Amino acid sequence: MPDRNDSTDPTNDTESNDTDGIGDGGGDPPRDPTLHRPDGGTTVLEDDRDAELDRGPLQQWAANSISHPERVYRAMFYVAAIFFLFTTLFPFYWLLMVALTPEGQLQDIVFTPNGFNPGAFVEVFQVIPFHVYMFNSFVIALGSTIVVLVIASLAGYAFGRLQFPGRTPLMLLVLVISFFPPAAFFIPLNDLFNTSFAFLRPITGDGTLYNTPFALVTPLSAIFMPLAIFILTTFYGQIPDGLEDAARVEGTTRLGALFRVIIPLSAPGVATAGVLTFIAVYNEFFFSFLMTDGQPENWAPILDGILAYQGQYQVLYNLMAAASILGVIPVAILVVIAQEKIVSGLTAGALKE
Amino acid sequence: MARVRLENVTKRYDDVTAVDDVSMEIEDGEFVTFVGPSGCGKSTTMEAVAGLTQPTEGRVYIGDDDVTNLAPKDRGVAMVFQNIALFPHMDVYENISFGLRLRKYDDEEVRRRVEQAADIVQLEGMLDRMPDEMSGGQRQRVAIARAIVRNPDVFLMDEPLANLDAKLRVHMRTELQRLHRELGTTIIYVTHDQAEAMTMSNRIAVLNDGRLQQIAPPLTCYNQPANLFVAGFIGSPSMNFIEGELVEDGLETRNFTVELDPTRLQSLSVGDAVTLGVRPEDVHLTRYADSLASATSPIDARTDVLEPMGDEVFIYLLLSEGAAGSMEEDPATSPNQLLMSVTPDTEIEAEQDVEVVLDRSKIHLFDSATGDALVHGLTDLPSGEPGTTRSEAD
Amino acid sequence: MARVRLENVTKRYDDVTAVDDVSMEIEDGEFVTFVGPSGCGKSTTMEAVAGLTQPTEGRVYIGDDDVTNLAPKDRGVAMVFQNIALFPHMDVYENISFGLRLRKYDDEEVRRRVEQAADIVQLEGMLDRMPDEMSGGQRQRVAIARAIVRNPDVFLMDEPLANLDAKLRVHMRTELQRLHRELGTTIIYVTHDQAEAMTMSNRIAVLNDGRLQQIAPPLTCYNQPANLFVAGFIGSPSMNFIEGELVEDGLETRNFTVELDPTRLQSLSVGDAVTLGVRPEDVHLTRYADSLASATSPIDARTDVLEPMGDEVFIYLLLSEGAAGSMEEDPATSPNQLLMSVTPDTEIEAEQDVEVVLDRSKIHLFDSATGDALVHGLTDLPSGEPGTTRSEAD
Amino acid sequence: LARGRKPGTVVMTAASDIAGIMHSGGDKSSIQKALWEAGLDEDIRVEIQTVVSDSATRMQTAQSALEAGRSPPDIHMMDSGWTVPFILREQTVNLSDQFPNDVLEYVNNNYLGAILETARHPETGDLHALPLFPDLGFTLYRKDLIADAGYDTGGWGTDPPSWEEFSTAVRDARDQANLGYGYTTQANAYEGLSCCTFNEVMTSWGGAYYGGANNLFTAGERPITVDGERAIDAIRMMRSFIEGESENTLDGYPQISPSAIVQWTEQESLSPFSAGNAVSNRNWSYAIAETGTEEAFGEDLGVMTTPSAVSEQEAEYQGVGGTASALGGWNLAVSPFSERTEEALQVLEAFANEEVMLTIFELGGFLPPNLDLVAEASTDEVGPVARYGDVVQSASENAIPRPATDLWPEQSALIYQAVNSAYRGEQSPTSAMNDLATELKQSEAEVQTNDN
Amino acid sequence: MTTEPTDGAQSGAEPETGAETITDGGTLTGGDMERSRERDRTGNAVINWMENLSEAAYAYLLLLPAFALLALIAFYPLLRTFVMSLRADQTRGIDPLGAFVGVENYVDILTGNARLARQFLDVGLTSSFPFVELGTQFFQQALFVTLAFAVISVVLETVIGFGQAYVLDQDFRGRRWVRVAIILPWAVPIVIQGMIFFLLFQPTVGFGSDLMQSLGIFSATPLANSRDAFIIILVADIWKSSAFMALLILAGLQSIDRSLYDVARVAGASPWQRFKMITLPLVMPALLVAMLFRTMDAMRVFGLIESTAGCTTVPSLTCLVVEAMFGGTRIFATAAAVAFATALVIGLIISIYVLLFRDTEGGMY
Ligand SMILES: Nc1ncnc2c1ncn2[C@@H]1O[C@H](COP(=O)(O)OP(=O)(O)OP(=O)(O)O)[C@@H](O)[C@H]1O
Ligand SMILES: Nc1ncnc2c1ncn2[C@@H]1O[C@H](COP(=O)(O)OP(=O)(O)OP(=O)(O)O)[C@@H](O)[C@H]1O
Ligand SMILES: [Mg+2]
Ligand SMILES: [Mg+2]
Repeated sequence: MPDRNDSTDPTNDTESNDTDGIGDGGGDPPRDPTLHRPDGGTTVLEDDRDAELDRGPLQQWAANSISHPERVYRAMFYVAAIFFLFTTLFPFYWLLMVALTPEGQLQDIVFTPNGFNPGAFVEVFQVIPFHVYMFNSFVIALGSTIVVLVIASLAGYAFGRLQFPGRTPLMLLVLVISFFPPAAFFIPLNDLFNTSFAFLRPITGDGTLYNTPFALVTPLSAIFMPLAIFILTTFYGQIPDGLEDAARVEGTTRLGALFRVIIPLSAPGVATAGVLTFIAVYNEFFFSFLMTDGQPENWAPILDGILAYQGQYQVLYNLMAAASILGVIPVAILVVIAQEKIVSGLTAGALKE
Repeated sequence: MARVRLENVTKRYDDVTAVDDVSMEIEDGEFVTFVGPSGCGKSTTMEAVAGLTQPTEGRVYIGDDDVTNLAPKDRGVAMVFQNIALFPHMDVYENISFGLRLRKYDDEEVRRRVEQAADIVQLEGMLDRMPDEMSGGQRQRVAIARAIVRNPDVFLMDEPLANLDAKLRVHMRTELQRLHRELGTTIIYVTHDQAEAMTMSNRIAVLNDGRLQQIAPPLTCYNQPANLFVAGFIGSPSMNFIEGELVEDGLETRNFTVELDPTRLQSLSVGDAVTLGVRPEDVHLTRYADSLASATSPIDARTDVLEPMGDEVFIYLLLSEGAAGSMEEDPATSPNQLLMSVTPDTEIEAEQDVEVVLDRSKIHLFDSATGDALVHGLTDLPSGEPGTTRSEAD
Repeated sequence: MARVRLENVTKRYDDVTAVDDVSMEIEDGEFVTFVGPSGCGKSTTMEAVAGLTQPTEGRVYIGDDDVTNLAPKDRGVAMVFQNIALFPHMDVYENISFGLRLRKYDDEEVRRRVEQAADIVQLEGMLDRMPDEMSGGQRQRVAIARAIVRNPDVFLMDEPLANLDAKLRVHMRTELQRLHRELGTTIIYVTHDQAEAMTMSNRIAVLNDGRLQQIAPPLTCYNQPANLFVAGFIGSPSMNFIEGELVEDGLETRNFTVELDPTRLQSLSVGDAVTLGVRPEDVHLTRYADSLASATSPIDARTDVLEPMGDEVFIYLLLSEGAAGSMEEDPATSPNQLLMSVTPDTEIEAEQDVEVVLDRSKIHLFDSATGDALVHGLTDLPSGEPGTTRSEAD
Repeated sequence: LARGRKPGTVVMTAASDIAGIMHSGGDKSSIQKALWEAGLDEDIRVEIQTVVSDSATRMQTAQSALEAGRSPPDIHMMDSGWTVPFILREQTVNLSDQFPNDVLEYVNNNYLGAILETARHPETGDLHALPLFPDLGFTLYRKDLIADAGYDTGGWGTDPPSWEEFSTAVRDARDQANLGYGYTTQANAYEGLSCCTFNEVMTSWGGAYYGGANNLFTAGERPITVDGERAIDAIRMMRSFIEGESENTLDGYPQISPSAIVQWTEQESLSPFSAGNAVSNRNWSYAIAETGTEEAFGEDLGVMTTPSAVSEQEAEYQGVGGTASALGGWNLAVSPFSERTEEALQVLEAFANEEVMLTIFELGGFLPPNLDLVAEASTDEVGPVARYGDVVQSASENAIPRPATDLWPEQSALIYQAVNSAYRGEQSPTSAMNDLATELKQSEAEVQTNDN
Repeated sequence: MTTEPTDGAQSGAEPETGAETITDGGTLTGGDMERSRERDRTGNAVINWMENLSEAAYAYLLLLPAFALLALIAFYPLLRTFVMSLRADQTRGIDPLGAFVGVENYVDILTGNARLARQFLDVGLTSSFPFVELGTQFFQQALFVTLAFAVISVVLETVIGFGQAYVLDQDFRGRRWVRVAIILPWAVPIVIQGMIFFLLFQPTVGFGSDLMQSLGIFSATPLANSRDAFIIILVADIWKSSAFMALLILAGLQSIDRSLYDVARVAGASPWQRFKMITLPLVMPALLVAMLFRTMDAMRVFGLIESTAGCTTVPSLTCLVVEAMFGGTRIFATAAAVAFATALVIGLIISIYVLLFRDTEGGMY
């Protein structure tokens, strides 16, 4: 099914016309410059269409802000945006400075590195096979995300759209898992995953799940599932019944309606649940530490890799910083991809009611 | 076989009974229209047929099967929803072809059918629009196309033309009739448009307050309404109702008396309250009434407001008794008002004294207590002494 | 002051021009109805007035102010949306009172007003329902109540009655008219119901394809349509159009000729294509046509289909030339078909040869090339020699 | 995914530093080669399972494997600080039962006694792990700077000065050279404080946790002496170093340490020193290797054990007083769950070979458990440490093993919290130590009740 | 999953009539359809079985996979851990657990007598106002630290996250990059997050310590000072976790039907009123989920503390569990008891949510 959202997200064209001044925040001339944005924002940037008047941007802004208080909202918006950008990005910048500082010179870093050693980004791979750790984490995170989304979708559908006795207690039961510190699961799971099961012998050799991706995907899926179930329950519950009805009359099963209508329409929620699960698993340490021996060839995740730069008394901060910057890249890419889904207001025009 | 049968279907919500013990049988290939006031249970009944709502009581049959517990997809129905319910994440083509793609038709066939359906609803060239880029009427047409593109046993259409202009509506009407004729599909239809109901349906089912009032061919409903409700509901403008009481030689209202032989109304006797109903077009100015086979004696009235409609003119009459008629009250139920319709070329003005007669053959009598129809047309109930009508003038 | 003025308003979407250079001025307190085919730009124009859409070009004035760039909340408008758009998280009371609560009215006042509005739309006792527990018509009534509960300068109503039954619709019609009268608010109204448009409006604005065709009082639109589109659009069933050519002594169509003096049609001359328009009610059976002041000479025809509507009957005539008339084509444009309407007591059957005349005073002529109206009523265009009409029979 | 191992492969956990020298290509020497040369069956190959270097994490790794009864690893490399708890939990193989007598004898006679203590069963005295390398705490200082300030550091190496002299010298040197810091050490609230830095200072003051060296490994019925005068004086002195003259300090000791030491561990305290911004630093042998090179301070680096305040004779308890050097280091223990116990034992035996120890010393800089060997190594091969052979010897003689019983981790936390908060002045030394004593007694009592 | 049970009625019958148009596909008689539908129903037994289940049965069926997985990975271990918490600690010998002691471990925890470096709760009753006294200072009692952390961080993160989501919800140039930037902190592993703030406030390395000190907020050794370290951890957590809030709230914002805003705008709602009356209630379900899970996460904070100031300086509830579980001294029973006590505390907090938001539209509890 062609994905229409790509083409309707105005950000696609905004990149290309960076010509006019700050006064025209929302303007992308070829589209409808009004409020019916496909993924539309709520409020702030709406009244900015006479920006093409022939005046200096600043003058114009000043003049307009008197007659249109929306201008002030927009100014506030930009201040807020820049503030958020700065506060979220500064620690990254600082991390980069740490990475660029040569080992042993980690002192008094403010806005510039103490020395300049971009080689750290190469060294990261020389000291240990960091890419293997990254790959492991990626595979495990992907696997868990898929498992979580599928299973949680079913549960979220049941919780969000069906009425049945015991719904609330069962939801609370799911929630209860998140009450416990992960360590509470340690001893039993440690036993469980080191127990040898005859039926697993052909698959894993010694019959235990230890050191296999299954040993990571299974518990990690379970641990991060409550969040996904709750998110999906919320979003699925909000899809108007009318759309599901229409799908079912058209010939889908209940399950078919879930996958064809409800999930696509909950795209923001599904994508969010996916991103959150992926990131959580990707960076998870506690359980992966339990289920593997920390060897890259045994599916040890990225965090094992990052910690490998720690010595007995010394920490290679520059390499750790470089490694974590590299490690964040796949997630950043994922976010770039998923955000198209996260921001797609899809219910518009659905129903007349 | 796609006979649809409802057996004592009841649907209760927490505090409302949306559908109340409705039973009906719709023949294979029949076109039945549900009409009734807003909130009377039309959509709910349809949903029960489609399987979208589970009746609290009663059973639904399609063909010979009890489908009460069958999933919607297995009922072979297609539905146009009152709230349209397009899939907002699909463009028009995908919306229309949704049901076909589910059934894994090959792409060629899907495209052919979709294009044809789009043609019927006049949406050619809009197949790649998204729902939120369309006007209200266009969306509704997509919804219609989505239903007709399939070949179901039963069509359920809940006000499919509500947002279309008169011309398109006429067009769609003929298209739907043609479809009905050619496919022989059973169609259940909801409309608020009397003309639609009258012209398209084999039978009309009138619902009120969740209960079925009458199911009968359109003209039967129009000419022989089963009760006061149906009489008042079918026909626009509505039938005039005048409260009266049976007296020795006829029916006495506050303003006039109609001669008839009360003994012929088996269930009632002198003194019982009876409501007289007469449609606006059956009220005639005495001076134009020569052609009537059987008219009542003239009634004095005064014209109040004239409402020119283009092809006809509505005249609100105040029967002579009532001088203080207020516009606020519904003229159709106020006892001393009478609505009549005349052709535009009739010479008449507002605030003019006139004399009118009622066409006796078109007078309906209803039992005021139960609302049930007693008789349609007084020609069979000759008055004791024709011609000696008296017009009360107090 | 709440005059509404549109100045060259144009709204273009990617590939569609929804509104095309529309200018109009709506007086303070006027009731103007927008009509036009589905997708012609009615809602978009309304949205431009409300401030929900920014015109690509042109300016909007409310009162004396240029509001083109003003936020909707500062325009003093209330709107009933075509897609209803109730707040799903609020019950009926909260939905209706939304605008009032925004303005911090005191609770007493809010309750009083809400109850009054609920009364008007007949929703008493449903104030604590949630939108998803209501029928389509009930929701629409909530939307109406939400608008009327406020005291705006301008009401915008986009098909507010589409989902209501005839009776409620009549009720709402009177209520809205009363509101209009009492509050003196300017009302812009969209409807597909001709009766609504005709009875309620001070003026009707006919739109087609984004362009304004005519804005005039209802009867002017009906009797003196500005062009072929308006003539065909206003009135139901639609006006009959017959293509013809100006000849020496009149207008010659494939089936008959109408006498007139072509020189009186200033802009045209003999040989030009002209379209004759006549409404179904202005076609009369010759035998009933005595009363006509000025009729054309009789035309031979054969009845095809009879469509009884209760209070009138539509008759599809095949003009004698055309034996192979096909139902598929729209009878209104097919040159050898003619639709007429008669009273139900007319004695006529399907497939019967008849003779009809047209009421000359009700004949419209249009320039076939531009579609513009040339003349309304031929009484001013006397034929060369009255009475010598000839009926072509080939 | 099948994880069948080649027969003869023995898996041992180790951090990347050991892993890096275990095997080598070609002719270059490696531990594996040395092991084979020491008589290890050529079919037995040691494979390293690299673990994180962080000691606490490694303990968790070992713990989860042993609690689950998992093997491989067949040989666990255990910090001398937490070998005993595993021994007490019966999660190691008793080497006294399994080793040939000659090997046993060699180990008992030649290995550094203090580290052997961390590898023995506290009750039976049986050897349950083989020390791989010991580590010792040293005080590093800048000979040049102190000399510039007019102090003679000639004898400091094997005969450290008193704290008083040391601190004045450091202060003068710092002020003279206009450096940012004088003496840097580790005082963060972490294991290193209780096991090592404070332990050293306290010992040099003649104080003790459990009433002397005899009681280090016998949890349950020993005296608790942390609230003794000496221990409290030690804290007061440290507070003088941090705060100068202030509450709860000792007169005569100048301010020489930055207050930040209370949040510093090894690396943070070393950085200013190696950057030339501090006069002295307390650290481990790796720091000698790092700062003693020619590119760094070379001959200007002075190394000694801790200064002292109370001599051994004056000390109240047995085995304390005088200079001290905290003992770290790692042991090798065979997992009782191993399916290759035989092979693993053979590997361990081979490790108890002087050539192997020297190879490890030369390749990785890890001190041989038989410290006599340090003198035999040449500077060329092992780097600057060799230059301080005498200091290492002296340190080994004054080594204080941490009291690593099964209760130690628990008690250690109590200790470092108390000491750290006393250092920071949040609590007075007396009240901090009194509270600590109460808590420790409670903890000791726990063993008694539990064991019954 | 998406394989559709095709209604074989049409697909089966269609090929014959394929050449005809729908409108004249009159050969497709009802009888044909009926027969083919029968066939279809028998052909997809499983799906038909599922389709015809009652709503409740169907719901249970859908919940089955989730609960099967959770039972194995979560409920079963928790049960075992619970049993563990009822036995005595045993630091020696092969068996980690001693005799059955009932709730003794819990009593120890609540009375401040557990074998823990920092206590779960250590308050005593006194006779004078305010009748309780802290055994150790506020920031060294795990329960208080954790509660304070959870409350402050969740409140601030909600506000900031909402702000961020609101910004991200707008349409402006380069917004996709801003979105990525704002979400990015959530992608940073906790260890690195801890490292960043550890180094920032390490006086020799970062400037954070000096900066705050010059503002008079921090002491010279913020990472060793419980209060300062608490603030550092708070800031670090807000930096990272606001993105979590922002992400979920953004998704909630995006799911709101835009036409409702049109209605509100015409009705005269100011931006703030639109926010209060439309956005907030409609985004509430998503917001609640975000807050709920943030609260639970904050109540279980550990990794961040461990990698910045250390569990001694800022002891959280999970710190206690981890220290007991992995501290070297084998006190598994105590660890298990602390874990359950922690869960109990979180459960209490969550029930406050449940009570507070029970009636919220879209609330699901
Ligand atoms: N967002 C949009 N993007 C592209 N085209 C649009 C959009 N909205 C409306 N249009 C188009 O603009 C035209 C006018 O739409 P509008 O909604 O004004 O019609 P309308 O007169 O209200 O019709 P209806 O009676 O069917 O409601 C239509 O052709 C429609 O398809
Ligand atoms: N989910 C619900 N909960 C409670 N009452 C409901 C629910 N759905 C419908 N109703 C009520 O049931 C009655 C019948 O509703 P229904 O939708 O069938 O009416 P309708 O005949 O289709 O009306 P309309 O012409 O206005 O669409 C109405 O009074 C409505 O308020
Ligand atoms: Mg309905
Ligand atoms: Mg519209």
